[in-house]
Amino acid sequence: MEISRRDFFKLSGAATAGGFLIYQTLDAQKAAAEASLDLHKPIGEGYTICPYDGSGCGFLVAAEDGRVVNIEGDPDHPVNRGAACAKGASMRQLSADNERRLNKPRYRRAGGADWEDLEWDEALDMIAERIKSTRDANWIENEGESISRRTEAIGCLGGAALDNEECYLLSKMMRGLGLVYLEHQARI
Amino acid sequence: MAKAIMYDATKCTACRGCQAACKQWNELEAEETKNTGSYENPADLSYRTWLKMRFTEVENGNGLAWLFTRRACMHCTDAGCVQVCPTKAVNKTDSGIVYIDREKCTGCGYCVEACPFDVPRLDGSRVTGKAKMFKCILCKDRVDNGHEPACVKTCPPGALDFGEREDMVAKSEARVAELGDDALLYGDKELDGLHVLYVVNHPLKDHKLPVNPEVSPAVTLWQDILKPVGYGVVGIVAGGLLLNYMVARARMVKAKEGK
Amino acid sequence: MTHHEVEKYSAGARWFHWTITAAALVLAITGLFLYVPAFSSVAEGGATRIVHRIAAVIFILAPLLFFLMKPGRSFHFIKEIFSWGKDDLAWLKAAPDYYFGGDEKKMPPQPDMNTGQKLWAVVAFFSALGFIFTGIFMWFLKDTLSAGVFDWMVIIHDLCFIVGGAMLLVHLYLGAIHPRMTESLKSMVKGKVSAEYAQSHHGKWYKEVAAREAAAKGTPGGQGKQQAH
Amino acid sequence: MTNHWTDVANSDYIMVIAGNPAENHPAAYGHITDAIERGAKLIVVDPRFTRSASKAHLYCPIRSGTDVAFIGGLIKYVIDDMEANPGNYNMTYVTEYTNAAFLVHPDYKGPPDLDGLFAGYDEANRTYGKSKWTYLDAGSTEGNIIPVLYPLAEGGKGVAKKDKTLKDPNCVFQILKRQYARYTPEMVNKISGAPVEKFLEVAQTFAKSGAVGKAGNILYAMGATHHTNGAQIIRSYGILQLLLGNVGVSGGGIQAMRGESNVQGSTDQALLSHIIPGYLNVPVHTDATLQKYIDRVTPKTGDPLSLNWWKNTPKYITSLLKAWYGGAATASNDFAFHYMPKPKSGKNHTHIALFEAMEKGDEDKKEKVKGLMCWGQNPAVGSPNANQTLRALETLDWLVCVDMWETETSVFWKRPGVDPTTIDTEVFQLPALGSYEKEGTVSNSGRWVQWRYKCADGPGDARADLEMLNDLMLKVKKLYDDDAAAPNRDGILSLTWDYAAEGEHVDPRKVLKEVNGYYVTGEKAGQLVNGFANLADNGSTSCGNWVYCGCYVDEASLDAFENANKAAMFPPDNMGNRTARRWTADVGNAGFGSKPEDGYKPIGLYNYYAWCWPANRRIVYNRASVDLNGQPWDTEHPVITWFGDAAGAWKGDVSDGGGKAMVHGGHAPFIMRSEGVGCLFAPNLGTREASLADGPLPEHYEPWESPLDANPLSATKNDPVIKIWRPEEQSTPDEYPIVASTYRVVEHWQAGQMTRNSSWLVEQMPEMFIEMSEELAAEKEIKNGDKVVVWNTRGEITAVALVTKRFKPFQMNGTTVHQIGMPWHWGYSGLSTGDSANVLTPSVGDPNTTIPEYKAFLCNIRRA
Repeated sequence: MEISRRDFFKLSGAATAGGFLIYQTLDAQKAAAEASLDLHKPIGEGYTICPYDGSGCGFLVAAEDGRVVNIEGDPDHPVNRGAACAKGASMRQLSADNERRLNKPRYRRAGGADWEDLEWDEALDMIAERIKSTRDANWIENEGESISRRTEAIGCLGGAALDNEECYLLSKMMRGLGLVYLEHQARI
Repeated sequence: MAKAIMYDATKCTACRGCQAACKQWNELEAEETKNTGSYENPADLSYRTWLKMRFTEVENGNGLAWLFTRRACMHCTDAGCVQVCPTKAVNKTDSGIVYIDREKCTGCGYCVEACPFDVPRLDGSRVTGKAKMFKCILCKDRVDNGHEPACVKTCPPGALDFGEREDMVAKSEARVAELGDDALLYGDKELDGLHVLYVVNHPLKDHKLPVNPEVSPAVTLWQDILKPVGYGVVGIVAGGLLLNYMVARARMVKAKEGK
Repeated sequence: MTHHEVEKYSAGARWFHWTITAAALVLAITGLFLYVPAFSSVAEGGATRIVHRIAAVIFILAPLLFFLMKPGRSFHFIKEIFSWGKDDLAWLKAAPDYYFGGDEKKMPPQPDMNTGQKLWAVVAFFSALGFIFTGIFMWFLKDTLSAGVFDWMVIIHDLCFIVGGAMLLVHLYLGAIHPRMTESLKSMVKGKVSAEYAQSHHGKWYKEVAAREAAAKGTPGGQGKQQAH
Repeated sequence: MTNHWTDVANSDYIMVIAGNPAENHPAAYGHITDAIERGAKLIVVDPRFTRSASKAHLYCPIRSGTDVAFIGGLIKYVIDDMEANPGNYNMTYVTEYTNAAFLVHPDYKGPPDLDGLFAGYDEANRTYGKSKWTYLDAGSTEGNIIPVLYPLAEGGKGVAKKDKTLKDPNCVFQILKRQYARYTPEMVNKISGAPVEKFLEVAQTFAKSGAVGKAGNILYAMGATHHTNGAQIIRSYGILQLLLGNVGVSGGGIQAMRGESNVQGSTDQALLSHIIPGYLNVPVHTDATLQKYIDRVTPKTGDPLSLNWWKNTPKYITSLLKAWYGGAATASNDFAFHYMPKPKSGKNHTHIALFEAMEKGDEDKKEKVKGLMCWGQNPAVGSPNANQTLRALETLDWLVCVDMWETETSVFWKRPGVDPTTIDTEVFQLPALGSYEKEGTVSNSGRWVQWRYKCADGPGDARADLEMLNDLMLKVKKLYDDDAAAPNRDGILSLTWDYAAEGEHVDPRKVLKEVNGYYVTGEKAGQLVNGFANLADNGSTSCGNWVYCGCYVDEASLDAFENANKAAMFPPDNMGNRTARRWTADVGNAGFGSKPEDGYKPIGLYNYYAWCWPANRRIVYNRASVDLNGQPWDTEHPVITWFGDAAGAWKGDVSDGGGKAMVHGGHAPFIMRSEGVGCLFAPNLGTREASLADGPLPEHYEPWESPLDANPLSATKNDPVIKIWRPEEQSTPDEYPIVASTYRVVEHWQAGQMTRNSSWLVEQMPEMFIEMSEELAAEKEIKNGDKVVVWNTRGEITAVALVTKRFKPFQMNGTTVHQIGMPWHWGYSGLSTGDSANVLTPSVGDPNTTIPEYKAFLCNIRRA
């Protein structure tokens, strides 16, 4: 036997050292820091006001090719200072990407079991005709001796979800047509 | 250098803007959930829920309290997940973020079990084992570009703040002092310092925060002892075999020559 | 030198061996990717984890199948590997000299499994049990296990890997590389070894085989099943 | 809101009552946090321990519908304390800025005298004759009592007699004291269930805001208004705040926290049956001429100290008519006043009335509503008595639903359990653009009118409502153009409508400019009017809505500060559009800096961020924030300060009404009242200032559906003049002993069509639920998470039980009353569906507003 006990220990020592060397090479913690990341999407520059409650919080919208990719609070807005609640932070899901959004005028005929698609022109023509016929057939020219000029057969609801310009035109149009049942969310 | 989030539970109203903002920024899909008799939902963290608020009703001599607790990665200094990750996919940045490089992640899930806060989650199939780990990465891309994490930015009552860790610690300490006796700062010392600091004024157990979180000794044993020993043992054996081969071969040649 | 060959391993045993070997190698290599970060790039994408699972299924099913098909031989094998005697001690004493120097004289004659092989078989048996037990837990019960228990499962799995892996290296080396174990690999491939090799490496067994062969020549059908001693 | 969101941070005491800003106005809630950081105390009063309550220093529960009792108790506490410790209160404010010193008609009698009624009750018609609810005219002599009631009787001066010592038994202060003497802490507990010690803690805390220089704020929302006495509840807040000197000051006031992004704006634009844009009364059939209308509605006064801003009504109505009828409105034809519809005087055309008329015909002529348009509103979920609403919709000839989503209303004909073939309503569903897919303005709770931009494209063929409206009206006009025999055809053809050709894009700026107003004659013809002070009643100006006048001006009309920062302040295509300003520096009016000598401390007015009606005034009634010398009560938070006689002598916010400080001959602070002061007692003055339908002072009455057998306060159980449409549907406590209330959660919004289609929100709040106390759950053997059925005379709903410590049974002097609560966001359409809480709510309304009673009704509950 030519390998002495000493040699054996030497060899074992060398092998152990080798093992740890391998460990150092293969398993040691990486010293280098993780590389800096780019923003995975833009934060947003378009400015909007939240469509939810009456706080009037400012938001920034980022869109690519007309498609919303990010919405978050505008840090410079005095009311929300960049903040957004659960609804505000989810505002992106109101965008055209939400497949539940309506994208076509639709009509349901009397007694019909389902929707039918319409073109805009057709739809608005039909509505205009109905407004006119219902209004004219239910016109109240006088209340007793007094001039009254109204119709009580058409109601108009809504506005709190619209812009001021839309509300104003709605007010003007409906009063102009003689409606008196003009109401919206503020009442309920 | 190190950054930290400060979460002040005494200001939080659980509006859950953070929960939604996290999903929005990180493109995480919604879960299908049920109302089980609580405002709290989703029921747990998941690969697509990296942050959730916990709701707890506590009633004691001081009356009723409705406690809200942020639940997301704590970005520990002594992070079990980082220690245990076999592929070093989970790693720690200089700013204290415990980051997951999903390219490198093999989905072994060791991190899931090594986390004292039960945070990392796997997607994918249990059967095939093909999965990736997901958790809060403190919006690393935002932080790298000088923005606050999405949750911090969105927080309406200012319950979340973000900045240099030492500033956040100082601010938290000041807040605790202001709040008085029951208040305490959680995360300053835990696990060598968390990078999410909690200011609470109810006992930790009411917030369901672990009182002395620690990385399991098994993780340390595995990482610091077993693995090096493994390399050693295999090294010794391999070395021995090599030696044996050389010696035995030499002898055989000699023997042949001898014949 | 005679060219007489004796059958060392039956076809079934060989199939079993190679199947298990293939599975074990695949398991070891795919496992290694998780163990050694430097190799982790291979594991990215998780494909190796699927391979690991497929191999694990084979690794579990192959012995089960073998056991069902050949329960007698299986029991015999298990009994054999756990039967240790004076000869084994002598073998262990003599082995270093033999494997380094090649001195056969001190080696006691061995049955069809020598002490070294038995040692390997015992280690393989227990590490396989360890692998399978902890592996199943890690695979299917990850969500139900408490984190602490899981951590220990990982540790046992890895411990098995270290011990079993080290022994596997030895086995591979002795089976395929060691200059003297010339016919070991062949025996597992073709099933037969030369009488010479058998005599030198498995003296005891060869005696029995030779006796059997002689008896068989005289009395056909007398392949009595013999228990090892 | 009298003030605005950022100003809440300046409060010292904040009482959130009947609101839940942490959940329903969360982003703005941050200013409450800021106030607390500054040391403010937050008080939350609510039947339920809400997320807002979780952050309060002091939480006090009250049974739903008992706000007047609770606030009445506070008023009593303050009056008593005020007499004992006048030094703790701003007595100058009380005597000079409120009508505390005004003498009331000696024949006035109130609930303490008439067992819960006010003078003049007509039981047969369930109305009040209000002739005694007024002041005693200064021209009265012994033996000749003259009320301040227009038209004034001979010898009347149009000014009330006053006693500034507040000792005269007929002065408002003494009447107030008598009115609320009955509202002792024990009575408050007996009615509301508020524990006596909690109530007293609230009283002691909030009363501290009465000190000079301290500001107390009341924040409320629909929890106050959604009651049969909703208007009186708000009045009670006003009385308390006036007594405490909190109205007009920074950090004070009364904040109606609006629940929709533009419900302020849609109200300003008068999408309500009783008003036309700018809060002008709707003309009625008795207004035969414009002058008659003006005479009926314009407040008058003989008080030289009063600016009586509404005296400008003729300018505003004339300018509105000019905006609507353009050249067809001339002095010779009453500015086309005859074209306007004039409903029958006194007839109700509000929401419930609409749906009742739809189903059964109206209360007058049995006329039925046959066509309905819904512009982003979903009445199938949002209306009270939802089953009645659905039945009513089935009777329509046609229905138009304009929305971003399919709504419960638009698909009512195929709702669960209904055979579509049996419903003959034609339905149009028009796809609308969302908020960031078009341009335009919205007005927040704080009256900030903010421009928003188009940031992305809408889906498919979706269009802006503005364009739909334009096209629709152009088509209607064409139809009338072709039909010479149509009624009031000229009215339709004369209506100015030149926004864009059919099918073309409508620029909302064009509409906003019309709202702002133009000069139509003279050398400035064609220019935009810079402020309503410039509007005229002779037809020389047009203005679609006088309160918005000044929001969009010509470049030449910009003020010096705007001019100096023009490029940065106005985007090129919005030059002069003040709603598009985003000047984030906190500067006061005319751009004063933050140095004290500039007259402005940064108190969060942000006068150059967006634009605020009226006249960019951020805090209304701000003249009440200064003493008679024009110096701020609170020097830390000066809203305005009088700097002597120099031009622009008022610095800080846009002062209410301009002019001089009172001691220098300036006017009284409350310019929108003809008395010039705040009304503790709301008199009937015979004009638009006609008091309320149910009394000049708030009195507690039980909700229409009350768990109690009697009103603990008087023999008058319910408000005697509330509007009840379906008396047969009253749920009574024998069968339905549990009080229920509806509300909202932060994760959903209103009728739910927006949020129930957003998966991230559905994830957070996936299902309809009902909250109840552990005690009630135990009594009914209900476990948390069980499905439960809640039912009453109007229907039943199923939902998940949420058993919580946050509801507690009310202990009211020995009586235990259970209350449950439920969100009303759900319906049968959308990503998340569930039963609508409004199936259970009754068709009753406040006598003033006919807002439905959503917050206090009776029901019963069982495990499903």
